[in-house]
Amino acid sequence: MNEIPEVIRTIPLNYYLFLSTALFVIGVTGVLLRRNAIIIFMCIELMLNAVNLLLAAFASYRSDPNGQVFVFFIMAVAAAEVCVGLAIIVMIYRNLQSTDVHLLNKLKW
Amino acid sequence: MTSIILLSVFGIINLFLGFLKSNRILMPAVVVFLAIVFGVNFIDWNQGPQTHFNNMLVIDNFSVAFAAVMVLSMLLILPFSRSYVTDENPHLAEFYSLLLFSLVGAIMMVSYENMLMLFLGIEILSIAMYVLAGSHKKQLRSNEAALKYLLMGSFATGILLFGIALIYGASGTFNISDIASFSSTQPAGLLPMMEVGVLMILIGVCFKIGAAPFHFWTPDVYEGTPTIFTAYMSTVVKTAGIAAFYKLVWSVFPGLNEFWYPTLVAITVLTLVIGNVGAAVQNSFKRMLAYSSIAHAGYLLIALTSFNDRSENAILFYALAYTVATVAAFGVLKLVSDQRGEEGYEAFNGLGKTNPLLAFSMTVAMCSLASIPLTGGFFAKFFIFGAAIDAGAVWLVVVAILMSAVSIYYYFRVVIAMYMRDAEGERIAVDPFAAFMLIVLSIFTILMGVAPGLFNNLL
Amino acid sequence: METPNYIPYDYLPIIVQFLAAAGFVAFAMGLTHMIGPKRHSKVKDEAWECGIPTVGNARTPVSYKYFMTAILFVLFDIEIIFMYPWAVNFKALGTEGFIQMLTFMGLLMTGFVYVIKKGILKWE
Amino acid sequence: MLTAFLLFWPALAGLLVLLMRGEAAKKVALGAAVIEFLAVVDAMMQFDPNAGTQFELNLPWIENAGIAFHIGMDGISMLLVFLAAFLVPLIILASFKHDYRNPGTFYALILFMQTGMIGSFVALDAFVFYFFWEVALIPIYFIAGIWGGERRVPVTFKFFIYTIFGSLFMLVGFVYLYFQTPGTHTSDLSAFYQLALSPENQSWVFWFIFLAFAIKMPVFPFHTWQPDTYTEAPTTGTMLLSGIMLKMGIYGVIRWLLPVVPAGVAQWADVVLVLAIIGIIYGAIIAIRQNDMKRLAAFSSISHVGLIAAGLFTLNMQGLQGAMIQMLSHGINVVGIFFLIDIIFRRLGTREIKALGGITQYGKAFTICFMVVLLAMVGLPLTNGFVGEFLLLSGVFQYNYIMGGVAGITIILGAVYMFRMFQRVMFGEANYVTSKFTDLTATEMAVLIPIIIMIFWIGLHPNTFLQISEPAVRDLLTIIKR
Amino acid sequence: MEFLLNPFSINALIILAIFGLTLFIATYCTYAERKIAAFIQDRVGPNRAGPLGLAQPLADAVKMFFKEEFIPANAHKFLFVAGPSLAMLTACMSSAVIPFGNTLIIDGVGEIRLQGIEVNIGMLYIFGVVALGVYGIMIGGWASNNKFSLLGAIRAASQNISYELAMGLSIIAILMMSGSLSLREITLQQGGSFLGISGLDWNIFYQPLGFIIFLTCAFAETNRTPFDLPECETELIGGYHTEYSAMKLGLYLFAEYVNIIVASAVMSVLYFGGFNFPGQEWLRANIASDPTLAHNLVTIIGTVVFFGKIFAFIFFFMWVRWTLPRFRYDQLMHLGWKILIPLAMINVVLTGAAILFWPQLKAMF
Repeated sequence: MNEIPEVIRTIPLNYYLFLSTALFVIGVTGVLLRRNAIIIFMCIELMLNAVNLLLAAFASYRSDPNGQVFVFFIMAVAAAEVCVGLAIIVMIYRNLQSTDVHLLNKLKW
Repeated sequence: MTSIILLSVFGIINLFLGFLKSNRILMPAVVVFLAIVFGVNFIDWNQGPQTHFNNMLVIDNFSVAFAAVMVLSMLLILPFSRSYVTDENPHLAEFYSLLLFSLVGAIMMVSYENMLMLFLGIEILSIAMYVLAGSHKKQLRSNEAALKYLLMGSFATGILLFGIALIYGASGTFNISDIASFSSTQPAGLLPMMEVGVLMILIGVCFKIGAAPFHFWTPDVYEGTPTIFTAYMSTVVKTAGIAAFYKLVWSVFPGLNEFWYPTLVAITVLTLVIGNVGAAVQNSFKRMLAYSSIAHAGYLLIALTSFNDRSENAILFYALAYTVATVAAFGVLKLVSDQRGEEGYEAFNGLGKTNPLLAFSMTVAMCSLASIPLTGGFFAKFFIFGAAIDAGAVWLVVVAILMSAVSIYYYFRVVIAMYMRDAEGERIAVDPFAAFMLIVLSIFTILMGVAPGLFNNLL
Repeated sequence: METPNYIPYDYLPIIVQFLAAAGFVAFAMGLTHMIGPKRHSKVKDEAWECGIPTVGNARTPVSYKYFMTAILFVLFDIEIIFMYPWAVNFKALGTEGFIQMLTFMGLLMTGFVYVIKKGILKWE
Repeated sequence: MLTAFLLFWPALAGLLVLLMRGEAAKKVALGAAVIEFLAVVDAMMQFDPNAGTQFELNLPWIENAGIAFHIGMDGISMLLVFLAAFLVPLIILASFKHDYRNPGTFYALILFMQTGMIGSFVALDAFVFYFFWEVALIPIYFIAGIWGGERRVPVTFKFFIYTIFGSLFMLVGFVYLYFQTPGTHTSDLSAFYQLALSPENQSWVFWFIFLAFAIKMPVFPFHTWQPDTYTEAPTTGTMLLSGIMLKMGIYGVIRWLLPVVPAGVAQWADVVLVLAIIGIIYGAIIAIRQNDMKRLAAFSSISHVGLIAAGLFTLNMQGLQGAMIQMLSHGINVVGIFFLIDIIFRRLGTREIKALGGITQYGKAFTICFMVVLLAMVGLPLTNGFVGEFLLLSGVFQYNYIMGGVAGITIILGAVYMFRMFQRVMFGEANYVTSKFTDLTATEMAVLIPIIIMIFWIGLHPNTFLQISEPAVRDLLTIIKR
Repeated sequence: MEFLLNPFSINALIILAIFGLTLFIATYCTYAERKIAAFIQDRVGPNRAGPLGLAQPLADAVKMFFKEEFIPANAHKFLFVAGPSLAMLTACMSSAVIPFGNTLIIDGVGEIRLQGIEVNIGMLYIFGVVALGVYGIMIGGWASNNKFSLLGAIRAASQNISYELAMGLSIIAILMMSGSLSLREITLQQGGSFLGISGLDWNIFYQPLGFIIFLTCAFAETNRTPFDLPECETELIGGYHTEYSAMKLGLYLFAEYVNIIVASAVMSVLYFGGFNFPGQEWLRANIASDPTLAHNLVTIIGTVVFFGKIFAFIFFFMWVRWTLPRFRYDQLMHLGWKILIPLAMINVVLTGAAILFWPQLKAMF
């Protein structure tokens, strides 16, 4: 299995690093700027996927399966988080008819 | 290890117990479960470090002790959930099970040997808490708390994960001892990635434990969450977070000490100031407790910054004392707010007359939190300061002390309300379980205050 | 049997296929757009509800059962994904792997039974 | 074991009193306090001034941290324990006339406080000392906060935070010293005495520890909590605060500051002396301007304490011995004066000097008692005040004659405000308010007579008490001068 | 000519060929569907356009193109267009990884695989792309802003994802046997002999239960009767494509047929040996003396056989449509969740046990 890294190294690791950092930053920006809870949530998922990409890249560069296993776990956890998150958003929508986080001011920030 | 498996199994069993016709059996069942786990947990005591699951978890005295503290916290909190135990409550079994599951996560957080387990532990704990934060489905406050907790929590997770990924990229491993040996050798070319990774992990964990400047979600979430789960959050979650943090900085990145130490100190000071000053300006007792939990995170962080053979013990003792006092405070708050319908300081007016027991245990709890002698909180802070002074961080302790003085202001506001203001409300009905538990908590607090040797230097 | 090595180059043809498919779709959509007649009228442009005037917003909340199904799908799908690597390496992992996966499936099934008993999938 | 009995007897009795209601609580509390007093007298009989620390008890407490439950008494402690044991029964008796709500809790708190105060006087381990130091604070906080006057809540709160704030700094100081002890660290007093810190370190440790004591005493400019608290607290609380608790601060300086960081003391003694003398003058001048008698007594207390503090930092025999005897005298006198003011207040419903006058005509015995206590406060020869002030002033003179001169003004100023008050309150025309005054009852006499006896005893034969503390003070001085 | 002979170009050509072929078959599926319906219902079916009505699909296509393109006023314009596009796109994307035949050996070029793209994760690719298909339906239904469309779309989504679980689980058993995710690998492994007949070592003999589950799920995934609730005319007036007209509607219908073809092909590959056919080794040995030629001939026959299998499945799909009644929605969910998923799990466990313990059992007797 040692050939895999050789082939993969045709694309420098930094490219992956920059790509995932960019994705991550987009996610962070989205979380900080957007108002809609669902979109914030999607931005968080984007962050997680940036991490996944990074981990997968590192893992294949080192031909070390640990990184990929980690990705699996991140995906599973993200799924659980999505489930809970969507449930919460639906719950709020039922009470509020909106998913705009700024309407949620019963508690002051 | 056994405790993790047992807790998971019990959690599942408990879920299925929920299908029985009556909810009455649930609380006793959970108490029995927890008692068993608490006992079994000590099998691993003094057995030396044992690794499990392909080196993913390591069970040593550190993890056993913290696991015991956390299981105990939940045991202590349980009796106050009696008002939930009705047959009309269709989700009671789920609440209890989520608590049990989250305990699994908490134990994983204190015994991880691999970054994967840290991440999983945090998430198992957090996801359960997201649900519990929103467990009052019809209440907008609770909904909002759940959403904020969720968004901030997963945001923090994202940051933490990015940090872990970078560290993995730099060191090629998730195993903490490998990372430690890697970071102490420090190959020059990879350092920036490592540093950014460490920084992001720090930020992520600070988010999770609610350390300033990443604390802003904490008061809202704590206030909106149903009181019983707030108690859980501010005890178990905080303990687990701090213990994990401790392990992180001292087992994973000791080699990068010089790099993160200033950051951590800055965070500590900021946390102390914001927590205490924030608590002082609150008008809601519950919100004050939320800020106070930030403040206590700050005190615990002091122990983190001052690494020596004392800090482990100091953290353990502090966690125990803080837990006991906080549970009592939240317990009384729950009883009061359930029946008087408010969570402000005014709700406690005249409690000293109508309910001497509640007022007394609240006073003991407040004294403990304010670290007045005769209570566990005093020795807790004493050990923490001791560790810090031993490490030479006197000025940090001075900041902490200034802030402690501030803390007395807000902790004693409720004492004043209870004893020095006239009664407004009726006598509050207290069920025997809760009363018994309050007495136990008070005795425990005072016991820790007069005989701290019993709980000191366990590790 | 030797395991063939796959290199990223192998995946390039997928782009060809994508271009072909996208081209076809674009061609079809474009063509029909260009050559079809267009006549608008108020009534015609309304949503069609069996000829009766439309009532209210169509995007009303639907039964939460659909939602539950979606959530369950996400969870179970992820769990099933966990089984794929195991299945592919099944023979290599042997009995031990089998037992581990049985535990995993046992837990999954416990959750499944719980969900069903909870009545999440009870339509009506 | 005797010390342990003295220490825990009030607490145990307090627990018992806590469960009682109404009159019974008062009586049991009084009985317990009297027993305590008798035990102290017994201890004094057995006490050998030249034998150093006696009645020692050294139990492991937090073993693995080198902290032991180490208590015992030398001459200095003995005197203060005596003071506490002597005053508490009187204070309890003095509050008999009041009809406090929840008397069980009230008297229990007094007894708990006595444990705290005695504890801090007998502690020979830094953390035991700190522990009891704080333990004494909580009951007085509740006494003042629950049974006090109108503005009790903010005022006691201020007092409480102020004091805790100071003591936390003391804790840091102690913890720092603790970590300087050799080996596995210990917080025992003797170990602290053997420390040899660099002057720089001593310098800041001095302020850390001194802050707590300065607030407690209180020394100018840390006094701002005091007049309000004295005024708002119930008289019982005021007596406890001024009679005994204040002495904890002074005792702390003698025991835990002067010998522990002598170099620090040497550096800062001038500053503290100046502050103390400012306090003397300031307290006296403000006292002259007061209309409320209780407030007047409070400021007079600042003035007196200033002198004691000045005496302490002279670090000579006269100064320290003067401080010892003056602590005793001031405690007795101030309790007497507050009690007398309370009698007026209870009878007439006011403490305002302007509203009073001509009380002499209605209470002969009261006038005599008031006169005696007043003269003792002013420091007239033959009374206890004279002995203390004389020794203190001569001590200060020895240290620096300018300072001594300035401090000496206290005698004049003290006479001014005291006699001004006496004159306006007791002499002149009786008005509508004061004409309702009735003379002392038997209970009140029972409080005042022991006080008067003590005033004259110390005034006439101070050696009874001076000899108890003398060897201990001398030992202390040798340690300081090491 | 030279540039056409490099592997990439050949690959591209094959892909385009497969793509065209798929579209062609899909077109004629509409014809076949009507003919078969007519046959089952004892009617004639389309017979006007061209001989036997063979030009009917063309006529339909032309009609589709010339119809008015209608977009409701309240619809979300972009998504309304995106819906059918996405449906068609995903349907067309999946065909390329299916191995339609073994290798052809041509002088000067070497081995050519009769397969668009050979990747090691072929199975995952198909699943991934097919799963995306539900977006097309969801988007279309939601964008229409019509209650029936929305309901149809949600039903479609709910149904697709439910059956995807059982489908995924039933595949696991196959994976355990093959140890590979490559469709080509799986096919080649079925080329052995079974009961002494070469090329008949098909998975269907080992996985009958898995096949039935997969088949059921395939019906549900393609929204075919008896699982056509998302678009049932009688309840939802066409479901998610109520508001669609012209070629947009055409793409939706077309996508469905493409999906049927892909599903048939996948079933053939996974359970019916793909391009293997009984007696292929005998044929290989006897058909020609030149081994290369023999191999090529066998490959071509195999490809033909493979298409035969696909057509058989397509026929089956249509047969079922005109035979069985539609499920009620709760029955549908009940079947998917409470019967198929547990059955698939049991299948996995049984397969695992069999693989592990069969040798021991055999040795014992």
